[in-house]
Amino acid sequence: MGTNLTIGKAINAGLRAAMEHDPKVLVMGEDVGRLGGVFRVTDGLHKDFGADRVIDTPLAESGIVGTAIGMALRGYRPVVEIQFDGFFFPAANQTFTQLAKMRRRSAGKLSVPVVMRIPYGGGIGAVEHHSESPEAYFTHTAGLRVVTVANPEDAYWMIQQAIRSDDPVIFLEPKRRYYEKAEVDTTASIAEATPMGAARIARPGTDATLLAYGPMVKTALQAAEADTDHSIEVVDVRSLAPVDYPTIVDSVKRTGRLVVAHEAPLSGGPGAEIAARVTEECFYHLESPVIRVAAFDTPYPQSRLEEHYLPDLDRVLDGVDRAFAF
Amino acid sequence: MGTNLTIGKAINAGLRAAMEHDPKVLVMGEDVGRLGGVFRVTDGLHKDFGADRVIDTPLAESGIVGTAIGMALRGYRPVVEIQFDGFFFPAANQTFTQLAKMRRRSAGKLSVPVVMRIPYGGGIGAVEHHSESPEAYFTHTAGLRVVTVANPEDAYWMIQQAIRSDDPVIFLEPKRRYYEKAEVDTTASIAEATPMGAARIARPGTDATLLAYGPMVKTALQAAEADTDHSIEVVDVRSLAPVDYPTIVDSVKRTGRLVVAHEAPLSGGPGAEIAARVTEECFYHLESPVIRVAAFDTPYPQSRLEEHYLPDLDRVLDGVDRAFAF
Amino acid sequence: MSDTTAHAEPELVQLLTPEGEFTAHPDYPLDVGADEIRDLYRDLVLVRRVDSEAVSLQRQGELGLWASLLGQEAAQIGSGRALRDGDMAFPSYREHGVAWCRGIEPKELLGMFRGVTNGGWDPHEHGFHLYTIVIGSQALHATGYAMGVQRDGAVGEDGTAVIAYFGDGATSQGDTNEAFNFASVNNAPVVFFCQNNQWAISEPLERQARVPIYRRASGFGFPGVRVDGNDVLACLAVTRAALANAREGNGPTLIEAFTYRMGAHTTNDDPTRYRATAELEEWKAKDPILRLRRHLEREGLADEEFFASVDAEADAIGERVRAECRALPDPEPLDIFHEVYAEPNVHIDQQRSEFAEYLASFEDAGVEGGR
Amino acid sequence: MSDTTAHAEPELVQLLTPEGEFTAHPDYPLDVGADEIRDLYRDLVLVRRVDSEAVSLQRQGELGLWASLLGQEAAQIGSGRALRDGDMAFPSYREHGVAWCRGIEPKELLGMFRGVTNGGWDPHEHGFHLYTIVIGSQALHATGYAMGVQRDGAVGEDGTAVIAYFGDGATSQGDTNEAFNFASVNNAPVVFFCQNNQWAISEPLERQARVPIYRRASGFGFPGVRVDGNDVLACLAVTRAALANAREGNGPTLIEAFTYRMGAHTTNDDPTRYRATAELEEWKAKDPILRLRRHLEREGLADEEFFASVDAEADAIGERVRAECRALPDPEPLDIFHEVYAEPNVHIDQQRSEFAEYLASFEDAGVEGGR
Ligand SMILES: Cc1ncc(C[n+]2csc(CCOP(=O)(O)OP(=O)(O)O)c2C)c(N)n1
Ligand SMILES: Cc1ncc(C[n+]2csc(CCOP(=O)(O)OP(=O)(O)O)c2C)c(N)n1
Ligand SMILES: [Mg+2]
Ligand SMILES: [Mg+2]
Repeated sequence: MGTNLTIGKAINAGLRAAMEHDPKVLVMGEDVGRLGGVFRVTDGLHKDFGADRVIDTPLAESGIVGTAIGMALRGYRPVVEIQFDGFFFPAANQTFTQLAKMRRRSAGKLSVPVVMRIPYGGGIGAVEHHSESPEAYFTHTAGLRVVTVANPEDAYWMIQQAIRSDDPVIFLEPKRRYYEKAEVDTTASIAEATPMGAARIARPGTDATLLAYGPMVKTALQAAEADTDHSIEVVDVRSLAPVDYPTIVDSVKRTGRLVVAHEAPLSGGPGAEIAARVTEECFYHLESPVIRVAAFDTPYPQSRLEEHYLPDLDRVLDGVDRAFAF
Repeated sequence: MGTNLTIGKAINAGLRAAMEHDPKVLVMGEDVGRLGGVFRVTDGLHKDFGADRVIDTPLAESGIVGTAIGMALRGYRPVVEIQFDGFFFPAANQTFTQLAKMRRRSAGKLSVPVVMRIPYGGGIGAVEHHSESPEAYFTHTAGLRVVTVANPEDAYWMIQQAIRSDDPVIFLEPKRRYYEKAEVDTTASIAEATPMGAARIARPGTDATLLAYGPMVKTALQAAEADTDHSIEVVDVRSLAPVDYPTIVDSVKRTGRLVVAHEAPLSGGPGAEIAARVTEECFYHLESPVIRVAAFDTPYPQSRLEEHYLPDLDRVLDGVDRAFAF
Repeated sequence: MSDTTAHAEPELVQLLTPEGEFTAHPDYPLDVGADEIRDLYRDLVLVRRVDSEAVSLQRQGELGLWASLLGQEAAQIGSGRALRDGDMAFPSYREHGVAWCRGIEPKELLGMFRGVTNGGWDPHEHGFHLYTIVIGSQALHATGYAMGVQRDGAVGEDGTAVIAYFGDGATSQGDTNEAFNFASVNNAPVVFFCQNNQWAISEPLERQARVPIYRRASGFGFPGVRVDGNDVLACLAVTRAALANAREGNGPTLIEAFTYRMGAHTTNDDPTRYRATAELEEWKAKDPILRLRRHLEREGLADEEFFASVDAEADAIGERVRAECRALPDPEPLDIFHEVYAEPNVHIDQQRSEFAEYLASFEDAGVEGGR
Repeated sequence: MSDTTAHAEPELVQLLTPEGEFTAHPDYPLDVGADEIRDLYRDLVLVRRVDSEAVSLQRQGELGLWASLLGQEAAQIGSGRALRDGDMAFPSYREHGVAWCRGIEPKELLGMFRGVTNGGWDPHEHGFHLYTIVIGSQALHATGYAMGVQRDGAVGEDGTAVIAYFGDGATSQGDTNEAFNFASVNNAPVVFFCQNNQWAISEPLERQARVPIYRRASGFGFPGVRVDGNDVLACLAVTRAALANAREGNGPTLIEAFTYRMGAHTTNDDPTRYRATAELEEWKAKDPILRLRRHLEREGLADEEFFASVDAEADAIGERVRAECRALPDPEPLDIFHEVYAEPNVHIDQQRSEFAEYLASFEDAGVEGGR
């Protein structure tokens, strides 16, 4: 009963379903209206739900998140689009000191169910600030949930789950994978969808665990295919905060090796916490230290260098080799 | 030949020395002028160097950092004060997308030697936003140097080294230790001071390495004293970006155990990267996983709870015990 | 060129002179009876008392900090009493007078400055949001809330209005200016109430703005007005008018209440380092309470008995506040993990239970946890 | 109440009508000879050609992206030619015309959009900062730079002036407004030059501001002026006056150049999704180049030969730009680590050498690194 959808279209369909389900759901951001967003993820929503529910905002990210908080306090469920990863930073104050802390500050009397959609990651040949992977800033901030998707199925369901969550959710969209296609059963029930917080074993294996999320899941699966010497288990993390450690730890205890791949810079990236934590929990099971394959600790370079900057298939395979070399 | 100085006064003296040494050094921020800053760290500078060099700015952190960048581009060396850790966030965009990246963006043609002084950390019984430990946001951002001080000697020299550095430097001041006193030889030469990037063995030991920085160094030293069963080596990290791994790895290879303590929340805190990295480099030397003692992954609580939230002597000792329990 | 000297000579709306003489204002007619004026007087005296008790409690170590409203009572009571029940206020951290008008118990405010809560009241119940400490942030929340009000269709005479409070310093923040713009472009039913107390900690107004603050509004396309912030009747009239405008779909207004911070910035501050006492003396003559008292007296609206009864009430409240403050219970250690997330969160649950075990280990050992 | 309909009928400074007729303006006298006007015409034609070549190069896959200045040539050349050698300009990402005036080679601009650099020129050498993509950020850099100029004492007739460029959308950003305020409070020698091309990607001006943008300045206490952005002479005159003001210590000015983005936002954009073609037609009649040509013709300041020579020059530049673009060398992989820090950094050095080894391992194995 599936519909063939790209990741971008699946998020669009998920937004539509959420708006139909709950009249309090709003979409807001720069160019999300008539244009349908620069990636067309909100395509058609303005036409069908009107300018009151699909709001083209002034060009001001702090204003967008700040007013979304206000609307959430009034009972709405705003889905904010930050146009590109690199333009999140003007909204850092509203996100970190307000959105993330409002529930706890009020001892639960206030709820701010804002979803912040951010197309993130590189590989699209863009100019500066359009290829960042800022996830670690979010995962280090208590009070936020952080999720990301790697396939149309998750895209369709997780955006709806994020919108239904009473917690603020940072919803990271792997922009270079927007056009990846697959069947999605949009007639299924949301209750049956895999919970937003759960990791998923994308490919079972026995010799090493290869952990990825968002845009790197595809690369990880390719690496697992390519490594014909070993049986590699690929885990799609899906939720970066909280991380589903039980699934990961279970996998590592079976395989004895862990490689984590991400586009974010190495130092202090999500792989650091995962490595530290898994090492604590699997100290006697690990046959090698956790190997991290990540971008370098430099600013994202001009696009003609991005193929070298981003961890690609070869770099992931090199990481796997390093794990087996111990 | 020492002068007895608190950490706060030592930074003040260091600022004064830097301003005397180089007329391009400016101080700017909220209330840094006549008031001398809310912690009096810029006390007397306005009077002696005038309003052109000690600038009371409008109440706008993005504006402060943004104009400091502009002044640096004109050849000045602005030392910016962010009044409290929690008020850094409005300046996140200017810091992360502009300050950190300007040199690389321009392939070295532009230099933005801005120092951002931030009193950080908790333990002073303050209201919300006055007790944050945001260091991991900075250490994950390529292009910034991040340092912190734990004693008057370092405070006096490192602020001067930070100002002389052509890189932007985040200078984190442990506010609850501002009043710690020690002798500082202010007649020595800056060339002889320990380099800003070097870690320091604050107390030698043989059984485990206990790593701390800023406000936690004192607690770590107390813990080492208190643990009469073991010989604990305490390392004061000093530079959080880059981290002086050779010193740390050398220590861990000798002791076989590492405990990292910080006030920042656990997940994705500086301890995560240190644990991941040290485990990679010392895999066969570690007799226990790296143990982290940190604040919880919750917003900084109301002050009546902070003694429970912050890692204290008991929690550090508990961490050390856990390391020995493996 | 703009007028750069206008800080000193504001074109302000005033209904009561410092001597308590009433003059009607053509644009801001005010219909208040003697009862209402006496009630305003009572409000002013009582919030000043709550405030001074809080300052003493801080000196005695019962509070970590206190931000005194001394001198700003009229701006807060005047605007606060202009609000209706369903309206929503977004305060900064000094709006104890507005809190009072919204039915917040003083002990709730004290609790926050004592460090037992981060603001214990229910904002929805009171139409009064939590105090916001990061300067400027709440201006955007108010604007967004007002945009929600628009979407609810709560406009018209019975509609809902929203008010955001902030100081002169806050007008320098990007967020405040973004809020002005969002409110203007969306014609949102929000009133921006700036208490220009002429100081942002140690920085005088000239470091924040070159022209009077109310003028900022016109640059964003909505009206701005400067009112005598020490005149409770003018503050009431001007705020009522602006709220009515908002309610009826005519969009935002910026009110600059020109007043003076008579105390220190907070109990941590030492204003002798940066301002002349002469300035303070000058403003004492314009005291908002004195002014209303003179008015009541000169118009024969209240007698000695009334004033004595208010003073007695203030004494009683003072006593109550002291007792309630001391009785505020400390939060439980495990409260650290409370309401960080709405949905179940295994990670936080695990940290909570590990910490509970850790704490229990001290009890087992018969020693006290923590430092 | 403010005028809320004024977007359409601006009180703008115009020296040349769309038909090319010159009228002197009392406040903005302009002393330009025929040579200078012809040079301006040449500038306009050549930058338009560079721009259209860049659009084609993007279509051919030689550039990742291009942000066309089509329609905004007069605003950029007029203001750019008002600058003096020692002045400093802080552009946004569309200021190819200003770059031209500052002596930046077109290939440097192309290099950035091709992804071989993030802006290869030396800002100090040219008095032209790198393109800034994060909207609004550069307004603060310009203001800070101007504060530095003040501290250098570079004021007076021979002083240095600073100019910041940004669009209509950028006026909504907190940073832009903070820059207005810092500049005003410090009386900094900076001119804010807003090209109001009436669109921020797909959002029309009404989504950004309710009143004309130049009026924003008065709210911050400094003058604002709206100029016909398609009139190169008016842009020159108004910018010169504002720069002179800045130079002489009279502080900032906001110039709103009322113009129109005739092309797509960037080569990625599809404006048919959000705007009517009629609007474009209307603006074609106000084309900045056509207008100046009509002026030159009607005043007899240039002949066919001149126009032909400019066209020939444009053809030559077009060819040069195409060739130079294709010849731009790709950066070396290890360039990733270049100039991240000024001071030695063991951490980066280690990553660089590990990556060098990694790359070498492919060479040793006789295969190509990377994907
Ligand atoms: C973003 C931010 N920066 C700095 C501070 C520290 N701070 C607290 S109050 C204050 C001055 C505020 O002045 P004003 O807005 O005039 O309000 P007032 O205190 O006079 O009521 C400052 C700088 C803060 N709370 N938030
Ligand atoms: C902070 C930030 N947010 C979003 C963007 C994405 N973006 C690029 S250009 C643009 C519109 C800019 O409009 P305007 O300021 O009018 O300039 P114009 O493009 O019309 O020249 C947007 C939203 C950005 N570059 N920076
Ligand atoms: Mg104030
Ligand atoms: Mg525009």
